[in-house]
Amino acid sequence: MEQQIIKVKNKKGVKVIPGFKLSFGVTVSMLGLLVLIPLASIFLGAGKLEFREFIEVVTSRQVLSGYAVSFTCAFAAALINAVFGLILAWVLVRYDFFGKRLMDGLIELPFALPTAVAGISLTYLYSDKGWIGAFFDHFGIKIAYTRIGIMVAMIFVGIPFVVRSVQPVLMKMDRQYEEAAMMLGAGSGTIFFRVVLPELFPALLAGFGLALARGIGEYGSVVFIAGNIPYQTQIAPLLIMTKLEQYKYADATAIALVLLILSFVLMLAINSVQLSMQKFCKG
Amino acid sequence: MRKNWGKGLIALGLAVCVFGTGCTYGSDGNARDNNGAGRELLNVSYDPTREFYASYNELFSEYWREKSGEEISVTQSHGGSGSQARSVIEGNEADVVTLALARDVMAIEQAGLIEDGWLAEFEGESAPYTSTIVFLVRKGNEKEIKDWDDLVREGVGVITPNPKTSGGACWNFLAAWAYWQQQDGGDTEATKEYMKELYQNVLVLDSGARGATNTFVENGQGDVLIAWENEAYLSMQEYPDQYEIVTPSISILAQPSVAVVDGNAKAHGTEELAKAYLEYLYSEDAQRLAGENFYRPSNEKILQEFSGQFNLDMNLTTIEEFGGWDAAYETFFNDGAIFDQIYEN
Amino acid sequence: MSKKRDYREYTKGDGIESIQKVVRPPADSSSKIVKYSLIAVAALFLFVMLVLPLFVVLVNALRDGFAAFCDAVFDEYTVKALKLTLSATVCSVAVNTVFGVFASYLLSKFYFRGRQLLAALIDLPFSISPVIAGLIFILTFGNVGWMGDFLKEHGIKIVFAVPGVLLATIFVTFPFVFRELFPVMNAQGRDEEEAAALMGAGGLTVFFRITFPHIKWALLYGVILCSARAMGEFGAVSVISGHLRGKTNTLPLHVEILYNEFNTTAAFAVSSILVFLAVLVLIARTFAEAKCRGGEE
Amino acid sequence: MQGRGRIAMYVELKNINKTFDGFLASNDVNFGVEAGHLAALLGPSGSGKTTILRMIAGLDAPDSGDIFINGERVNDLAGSKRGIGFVFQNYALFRYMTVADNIAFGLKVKKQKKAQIKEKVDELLELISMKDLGKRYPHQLSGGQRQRVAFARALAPDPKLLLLDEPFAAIDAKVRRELRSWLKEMIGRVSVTSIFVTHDQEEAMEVSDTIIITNQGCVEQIGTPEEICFHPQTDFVADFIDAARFEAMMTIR
Repeated sequence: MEQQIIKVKNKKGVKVIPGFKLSFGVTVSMLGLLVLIPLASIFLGAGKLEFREFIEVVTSRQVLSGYAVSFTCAFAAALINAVFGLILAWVLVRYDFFGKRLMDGLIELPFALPTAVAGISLTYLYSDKGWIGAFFDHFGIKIAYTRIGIMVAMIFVGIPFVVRSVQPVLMKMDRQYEEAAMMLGAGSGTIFFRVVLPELFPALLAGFGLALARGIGEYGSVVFIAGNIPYQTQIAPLLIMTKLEQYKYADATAIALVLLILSFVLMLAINSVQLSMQKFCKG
Repeated sequence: MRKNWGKGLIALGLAVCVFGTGCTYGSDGNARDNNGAGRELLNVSYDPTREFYASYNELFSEYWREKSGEEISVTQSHGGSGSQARSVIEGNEADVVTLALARDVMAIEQAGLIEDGWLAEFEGESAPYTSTIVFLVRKGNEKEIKDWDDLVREGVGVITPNPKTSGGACWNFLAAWAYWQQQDGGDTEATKEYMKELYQNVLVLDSGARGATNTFVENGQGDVLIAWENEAYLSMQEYPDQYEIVTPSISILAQPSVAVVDGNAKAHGTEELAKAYLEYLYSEDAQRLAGENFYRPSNEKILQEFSGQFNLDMNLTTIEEFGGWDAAYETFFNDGAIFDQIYEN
Repeated sequence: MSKKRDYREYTKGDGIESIQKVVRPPADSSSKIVKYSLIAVAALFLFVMLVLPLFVVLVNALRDGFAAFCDAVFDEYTVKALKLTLSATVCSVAVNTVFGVFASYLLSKFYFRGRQLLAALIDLPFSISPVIAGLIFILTFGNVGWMGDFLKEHGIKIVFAVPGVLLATIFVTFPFVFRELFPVMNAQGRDEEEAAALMGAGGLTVFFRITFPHIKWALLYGVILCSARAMGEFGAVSVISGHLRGKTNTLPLHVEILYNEFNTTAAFAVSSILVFLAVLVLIARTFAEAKCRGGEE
Repeated sequence: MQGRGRIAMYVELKNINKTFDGFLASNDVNFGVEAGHLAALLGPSGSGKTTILRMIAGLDAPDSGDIFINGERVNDLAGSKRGIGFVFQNYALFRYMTVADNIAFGLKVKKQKKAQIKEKVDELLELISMKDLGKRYPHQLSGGQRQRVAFARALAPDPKLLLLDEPFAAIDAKVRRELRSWLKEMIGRVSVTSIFVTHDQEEAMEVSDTIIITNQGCVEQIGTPEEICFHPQTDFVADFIDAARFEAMMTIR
């Protein structure tokens, strides 16, 4: 036990394991060249605006509503993905059944399908004339061209993130906990929520965060299924395109910058929650 | 232990193999860039013109071969008009641009790549072919849509793209505006009210013309699609007997503009070629080709050949009546301008 | 203390074997109900969210008959686009594998200041809208970008050329391999590496003999995710490619162009190539998995 | 106690200080271990004993102070060059190698001849009485067996100093007792200077020649089990050591 505690605290000290300099060099230079230098351009671009102009652009009513739509829909979609992604991962890891391999293989497909094609196909399915949309239309629920539609597209692009985050952890998870809990007379619901879920939570959170970030940034598939009506179904990335169409690079990068910062803060928060939970679990 | 090693190596080897093949593919692709000895022309155009320019490029290459003996190749690029113009500004080295509206060419001009006076360089304000805005309705026209007034009736669902993301859709907006301006004798406020009603009937405001068509055609949304004439014909062609074209009493003359991108053409040494490429668009053969691709030829004689296809009696206003693109964009589509006001509560 | 030991009893490190151990007959009928209803929910969700859209793609691709489908698929420009897509995929997989391995090794085996920040920075491309991802390269290397003049002087073309397409693809898939490798390496801890290093093993030995066997599955998954995503990338590439037909058009862009010129069937036919490619990759994975497991027993 | 200073120490720590994020893990630690002795670092959890062990091994570096092994200052010497065998708390067996490969690893990286390696591995397998289990993987072994493999692996390159971090912590009580005497016997047989970390006083008393008691990063007392037991020098030691229990134990011994 003692060693565990000290290991966590051991933040400096000699590097016994070889390869620190090499891997540090490779990591930082690749990250810098491929990600950070290009990203700096956003700051340069947005920096062309005066501060007052910047604030004006990023807080105009349309833009604010754009953030709101993107964020709420992405949040709801990520939540739904978290639930179903967890079930999917659970089913794939814990049960054996016919077609399991196929199911497992399907998970990555949303990545491979170009987002535009995904958007067109989803709209086809979920419009009130489509196969699924018509069914819901009976109950007076419209899916395509509403915020629900945006959510559907975001769920589509986010599924792999949750499943693939939870799956490896679930695979490695020790069944002894569950068995121990079962011995103590806990019901399967209790076991799941009190024993299994806390163990999976960091991974689930990571998947949720990735799906959320992806949803906030998603453009290609959402534009087709969203009605794009201002103040109702206009997502923030669409507003960036609007600005670009007016050749307002600085405005576009300003909105992009705000989105970026939002997502980054989100990721950072999720990362640190995840890390601290890992510490807790190990200690 | 050894076995595990082997498996790792298999995985790595697989990756290397894939990488290797990919590289040969890649270099192969690059090598193709320079097949054909002659010069190369890059035509940056907008979306539904591919078929037209694919045929036209053959036509022109032949003409050029006969004229100068040089074998040339033309590369095409298609996308949204605005984003295509942007790509040229940002460094896409187009020799010529053939875009949906003069404003996009102006933006390139402002970036210093096109010389002043391009608008007068070719006939008809450098628009070798034109189009207009029409209505596409479902077969039978159950809602009896005949003119712009019918679009603001209650219960009529309208599909049109967003003029702020689709340059082509600016024409749609302006056509409607022209109609009510004339109806109300130029009362801006009243026209604005009508426009507001019109956009309240808009069910889906797609980001591009194609998306709007898809929404209307494939997904069965709305009763009427406000569309470019040539695109309406393309839909009719793809779905025969399902749709009808309705021509409103007043519409606008949509003038897709062409221009030589002087900056790039000079650097590539293709100036005269680029000029000849665009000039030849006005030849009778090319004009006929435009007509066959549902664009209205600017040559009156050829236009008449297509009188069976196009309604030539429409009252067409032009962008000039809005004071040109700069003024029109400022008034209608800029942030906080009339289009935005329509959606303010 | 027992926690530690049990962990090792039940896993062999990569978790693949443990699936088999973990799957066991359910204890009673109520858990059977739970099992089948969960499977049903998962299957239904997948069917509605994933299978049906794919089905739509295929139905539309074959709408005008098989001949039209073949015409679209074997079109000269489709083939060129396919080649570009494949090379972009391979390129990004290669770059991201190298990066992912080094970065996850760095972040899981060493403690240093700024470790968390670095991890968050690596994840950054995930949280960037693909449109912005394309835009940043334009703003860096394009005519309007701050490196534009320099590149122009030296006659280097990056944006609206193949390098731009490759860069954008690498960017959007950047964290994938890292994301898969890092948790596994982190969970594995540093003991084994420390033990090996104490015995005097060098970097290569430590990595290939000790670390690599633990991560090979994760690496495979990472490569698959990365290639799937690279093949399908649309937004970023669309901004940066310039849509030059036969030169910088990737398959997804080709799909868009076909679609935009009212060639719906062809567009879906070309999309189905992407679906097919994805399926191919997944079959390769299953095959590799089965083969390796066979060898291990 | 006083007399020990004159005898040559194999391992010596002088004025060692070490902090982690403001947490004082070692506070002016001084002690030495004679060649051939088996020393125990005994203390409650968090008293800094593992840190000391890791610093001797070169896995951590002290903030200040000197570490001597065989009279040579090793502060700047890489862990792998210090001639140390280390048994990790969780053994850190290479999960993807067989038992034999695990034991052979240290010899392989030293580029020894194959025949030589095989001979040594067989010898060590014999020593830990696991001759037939060389082909097994760590996950196929019991806790006690793993412990013995870890021990053999650490001994394979003929270290001059063996460090063991809580060697019995992950083993259940019954096996632990057996292993304890086994380990003492083994270390005696190969006569290697050894230091092991434990929080279990019984273990320390039974196995070691010398006990170093640590508390809150400080060394409280150094001495033979008897000295520690019957002549505690600080309140903490007196409190920490359950003398009555050891009286009984010592008599048995």
